Amino acid sequence: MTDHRAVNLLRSMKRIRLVEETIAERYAEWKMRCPTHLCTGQETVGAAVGQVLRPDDFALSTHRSHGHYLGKGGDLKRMLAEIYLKGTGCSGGKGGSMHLIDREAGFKGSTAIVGGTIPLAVGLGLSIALKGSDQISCVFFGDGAVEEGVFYESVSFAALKQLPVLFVCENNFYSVYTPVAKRQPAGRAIHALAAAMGVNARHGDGNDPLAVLDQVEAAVAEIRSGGGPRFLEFETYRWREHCGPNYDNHIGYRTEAEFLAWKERDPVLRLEAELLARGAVTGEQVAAMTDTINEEIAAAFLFAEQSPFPAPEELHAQVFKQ
Amino acid sequence: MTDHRAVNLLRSMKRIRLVEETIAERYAEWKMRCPTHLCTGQETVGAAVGQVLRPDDFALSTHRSHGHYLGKGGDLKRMLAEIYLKGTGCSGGKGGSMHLIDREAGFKGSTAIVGGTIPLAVGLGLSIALKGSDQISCVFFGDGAVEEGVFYESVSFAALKQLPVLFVCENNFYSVYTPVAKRQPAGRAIHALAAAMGVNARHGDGNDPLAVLDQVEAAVAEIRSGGGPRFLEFETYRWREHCGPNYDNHIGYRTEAEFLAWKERDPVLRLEAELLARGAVTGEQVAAMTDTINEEIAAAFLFAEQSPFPAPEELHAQVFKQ
Amino acid sequence: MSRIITYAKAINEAYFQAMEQDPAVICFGLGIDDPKGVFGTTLGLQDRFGSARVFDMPTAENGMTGVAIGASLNGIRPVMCHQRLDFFLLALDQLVNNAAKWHYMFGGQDSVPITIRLIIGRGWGQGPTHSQNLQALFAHIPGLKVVMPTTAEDAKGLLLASIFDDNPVVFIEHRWLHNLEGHVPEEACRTPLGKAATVREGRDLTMVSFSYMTIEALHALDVLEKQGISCELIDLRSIKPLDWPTVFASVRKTGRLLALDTGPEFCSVAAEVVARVGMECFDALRQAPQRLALPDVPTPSSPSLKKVFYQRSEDIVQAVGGMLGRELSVAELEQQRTWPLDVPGEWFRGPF
Amino acid sequence: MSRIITYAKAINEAYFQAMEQDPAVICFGLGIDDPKGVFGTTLGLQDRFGSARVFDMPTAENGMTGVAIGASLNGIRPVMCHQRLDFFLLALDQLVNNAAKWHYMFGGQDSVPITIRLIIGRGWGQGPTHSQNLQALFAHIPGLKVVMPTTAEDAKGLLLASIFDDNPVVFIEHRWLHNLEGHVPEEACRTPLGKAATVREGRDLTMVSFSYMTIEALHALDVLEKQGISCELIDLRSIKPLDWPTVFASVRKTGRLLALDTGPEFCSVAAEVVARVGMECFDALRQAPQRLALPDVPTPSSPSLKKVFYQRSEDIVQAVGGMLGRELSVAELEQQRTWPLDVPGEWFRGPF
Ligand SMILES: Cc1ncc(C[n+]2csc(CCOP(=O)(O)OP(=O)(O)O)c2C)c(N)n1
Ligand SMILES: Cc1ncc(C[n+]2csc(CCOP(=O)(O)OP(=O)(O)O)c2C)c(N)n1
Ligand SMILES: [Mg+2]
Ligand SMILES: [Mg+2]
Repeated sequence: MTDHRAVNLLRSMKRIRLVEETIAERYAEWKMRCPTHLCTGQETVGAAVGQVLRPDDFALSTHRSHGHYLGKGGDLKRMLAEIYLKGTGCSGGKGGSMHLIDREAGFKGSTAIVGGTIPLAVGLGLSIALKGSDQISCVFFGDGAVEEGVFYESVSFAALKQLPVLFVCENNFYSVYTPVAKRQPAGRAIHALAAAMGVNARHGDGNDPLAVLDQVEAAVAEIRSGGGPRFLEFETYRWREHCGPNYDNHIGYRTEAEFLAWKERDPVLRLEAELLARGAVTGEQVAAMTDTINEEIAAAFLFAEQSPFPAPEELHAQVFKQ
Repeated sequence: MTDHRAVNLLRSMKRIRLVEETIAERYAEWKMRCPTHLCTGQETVGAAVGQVLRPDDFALSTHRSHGHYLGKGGDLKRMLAEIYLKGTGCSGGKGGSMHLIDREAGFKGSTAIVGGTIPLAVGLGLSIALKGSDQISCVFFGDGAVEEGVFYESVSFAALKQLPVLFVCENNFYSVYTPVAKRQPAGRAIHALAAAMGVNARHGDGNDPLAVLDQVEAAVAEIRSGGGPRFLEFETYRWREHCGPNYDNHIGYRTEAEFLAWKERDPVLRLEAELLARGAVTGEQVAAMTDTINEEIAAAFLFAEQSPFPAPEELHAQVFKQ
Repeated sequence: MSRIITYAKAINEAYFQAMEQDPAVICFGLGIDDPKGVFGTTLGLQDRFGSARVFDMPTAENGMTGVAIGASLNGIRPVMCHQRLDFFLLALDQLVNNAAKWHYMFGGQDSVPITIRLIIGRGWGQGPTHSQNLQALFAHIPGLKVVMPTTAEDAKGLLLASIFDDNPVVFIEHRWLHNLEGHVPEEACRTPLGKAATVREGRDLTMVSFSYMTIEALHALDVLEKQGISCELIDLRSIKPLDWPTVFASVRKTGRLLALDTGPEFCSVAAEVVARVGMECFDALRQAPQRLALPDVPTPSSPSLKKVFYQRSEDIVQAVGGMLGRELSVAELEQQRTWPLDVPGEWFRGPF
Repeated sequence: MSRIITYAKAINEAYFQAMEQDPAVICFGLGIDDPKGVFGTTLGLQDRFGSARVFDMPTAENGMTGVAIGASLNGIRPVMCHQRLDFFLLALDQLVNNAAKWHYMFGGQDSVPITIRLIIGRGWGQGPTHSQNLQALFAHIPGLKVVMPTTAEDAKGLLLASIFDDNPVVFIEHRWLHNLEGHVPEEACRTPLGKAATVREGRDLTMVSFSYMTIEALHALDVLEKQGISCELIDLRSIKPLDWPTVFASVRKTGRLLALDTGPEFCSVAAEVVARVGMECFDALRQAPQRLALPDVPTPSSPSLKKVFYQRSEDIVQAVGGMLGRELSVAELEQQRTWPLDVPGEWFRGPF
């Protein structure tokens, strides 16, 4: 692993963290009036995958997609404008936080129906196979999504046709307030299930950024060289409430202790410390990195706030492509 | 295995065989005017499971359900009347061959949407758990049904809640004209997949009647003693066309040689030969058994043919339970 | 005895009473036992009735609907709930191919006494996949009953009636009704399915409405009244079976029909109402019947688009004005709105 | 140049021409490459275009619909087919939550040019789960186009137009039309979506029909003509977008409407037609509009029940007689039926 890549990873993770935390801070201004699922604590996977994939590789995601979108190179201004439901948003204000897209970045869309984009990624994989390009189609989803039948149908078809699809499961142990033990049979690992379905599957610690980067690089290289689909499961943890800007460890579905244990394992701090320790970056460089990101964020919020709402005529536009 | 049980199994299998073959023979009279999926060649599983289950155990099935219905103790007259679409049919003529029911026999229904009854069996299992009885809920399905997401959702939930459900997959290698290799990833065994989902799963030769009986007995005993769900996959083969009375090996989706190899392994003849060989039955007893069955079948066809069609007023009856 | 409680609380009470009355009643759904308790509607149930009868479930809508159906075939009365109607599109196979026709296709033997609660979202940028109003899909299917209560009292009475109905019932709540308060009897009253409520009597025009649109209609009615127009307001409560006698009698009296709907207009419930009235009451109609429903576009997220997307009381007043050939004032209605249009009131913040 | 071929063959030809014109067109569905080739409609495609572009699929309707959508987001034009509409209920999530709104919810960037062929079954005891007529479900969803060709020529032209339309199109065939013959151009003609065909001109009454009901209507029209009644017959072809100008113009001319539908009546396409005509052409209507659709019950299997379930040409004649206050004879129609009512003709035997 070159330091260059590691530093880029740190920058991407920091950027995701700072964006999410700024949204959290400013949400109570009640100007971002849409359901917003923050990924604070889970920055690693989106950043690492986004860094390994090429811009012309495809990615799809879920309700919790900010990190995936930004990691893949999605435009920050247009994302924030979308969360502000403005006409300059990446979806023209029609989608909101749960429906992001950036075609230039290869981010093909995130949607809010659990499991709903998984087969689409397989379809994009099929399109790649048909066109004979060396692109990859990637889809992010949570531990809840693997409960939908469509997950199983999608993985099976990717295996059947050996399509260039990267399945990325971020297992944060919860679906809304429901722990995985209430939803899935005891002792069943998600990656093992995927393997049994016929896809080469591995798992890893989603809060160990450099290890994640390695695993993603390996999987992407295998897919790109015609090895068929790959499945990666990473364990990680969401810090804030399922939907919205607050912390909610007090309401009873999980313990403060559990949260604190994961917070101890903050992936952004960890990577920063590792890179500082081995001299890949200096403290000043990190501070400068943070400043640059914060400036970008401030400018993007300003853009979002100052942008106009979509004009009323837009209501009837784009129902059908003409 | 007592001879008594083996002889009963032979009787049940013979009865299924003769019913199916009589339907095949008489279908061209064009009086059984509904889609009819015969199970000739596949008699073993329905007969064996039906024999092991108690009448108060539940069973559900698919489009190809005659053998499951009869094996479980379903009324032959009412089944044939249903295939003739008569008012005396087990579904009052509203269902046809693909929608059979016999509540007294615990046969809760067969339907024609692939995979559609699998979650219902799990729900019946849940009802058993709620009521605390020692019944079992069983569902029959084919190798095609495991491709539906609902199969996966159902098996997972049964595993999660450890419900008293017996999943029985008759793998006859085809879904209509499509061989399994075109539909499921290479090298993936259905029972292994079920095991990975979290259900104890085994498989066996579906044309070896006594072995099937043993395996079903073991699984049922385990479920009945609180062991949770079990999954059994049996390989077998359908002799006639997917739907309808004819042979269709000439049309090109499978070879005559493949069919003949399976016909060599006729499970009815095999069991008969085994029982004759070990003296469990005599040739005369088998002949008498056949005669009795044929008489029953003749009477049942007569009943079906002579029964009236449902009255027109029945159209609007039973949309809702009043 | 009745007292004032919210619609959400009324639903919660119906659950408690149903589960007390009949041990065969069970309930499950995503988040049913979590700290929020499906907007408060399922709070306390698991504590009281245990986790065998009240449980969370995997995100597997089709399979779990099949599980409910199967359980119901052995005398259980499952009540399932989904925080958004949109999620239940995953389960249409089990609902339509099994639940709706089980009783019929097996000649009237077993039946499927399940109740499916679906919640329609609106506002707060929920947009395309969290605020679809698809009651017409369910109403179109032979063998399903579809219920859409507007008041807290009806929410309780209709939920109890739905749970104890021997057939599959799709019970649709509008999220903007959950905080609405009303007089609700303490006892386990059942409101019969298939009976509309005449909420206001009137002479000039019949409005046929249901669910949240009835609230908008009530606001409109006050303003219309002040401008000398007397409307009869019928709240359908049950979409199916639909209480045609009440609708026809009213139209025969007023000679005018305005059908309201929360869903997209094409093949909507409002279409059915306008069509049937046109067919059955043609001679009584003094002018063309009309409807107000959603335009035929997906739900946008932005408030600027929602403003033109949803029909509000102002639009109702204006539609009535259009029918009667009068310029009517909506100033009063506009003044009443002290909060943003994307929420039902100040209390509503955040996605749910 | 046109010649006479069957509806099934016309569809087959449309596939060939579409796949030749554009390498981005692919097709898949259960049994697409099997010896029967989906009632002959897909025969020869795999031989000609290879198994990368033409392939069978697992029984996984929802997932495979998502696969089609995903492929379409990268410029592929998938044509999916299902031997029965009923099976596609498993896929409503992907169709409604994704395909129908993708273009809109992402502000008009990507679109979903997929075509879904669905076949409606009828007769031969197929009953409750193999002969549902649920076009209204699809028509109700904003963002979907719904096409239901009646003639062989339209089957070809509309399929080509659907495949090359940049939006999701639900293309519904009625099984009883597959063997129907008609003049079909040899070239790859495209029939525009959203245009109805005036099949017969007439003075006394407008019939709005589509799909197999148009065939029943044609039989009825001959008999009506002989009894001095002149009906205008409009075949919608596209259910959505629906060609309202053509419908309204005809009703304004004849003053009478009978809407025909192959589906259950509540919230049906016929309801929409009656409603919109009532709203827009009220003053032109000389009497109450009417509809003939299926009763609100699941499809029974027995021929004795199907006889009273389906509306046939006799029923159309009688409905017209009822509207005009005349006793009309249907003897001729009854005499024409030399084959059992549960099949479209002698050729139809067995389930499909
Ligand atoms: C089909 C469907 N069912 C239910 C929901 C409600 N829902 C929204 S997010 C979510 C949690 C999903 O959990 P997971 O996949 O683990 O993602 P996470 O929120 O943990 O990132 C649920 C159940 C939904 N959006 N779609
Ligand atoms: C949801 C659905 N998709 C497709 C079909 C069409 N179909 C009817 S039977 C069948 C074959 C199913 O194969 P399998 O489960 O192996 O059962 P078998 O016929 O071999 O007994 C198919 C695909 C259907 N009935 N339902
Ligand atoms: Mg999760
Ligand atoms: Mg099979």
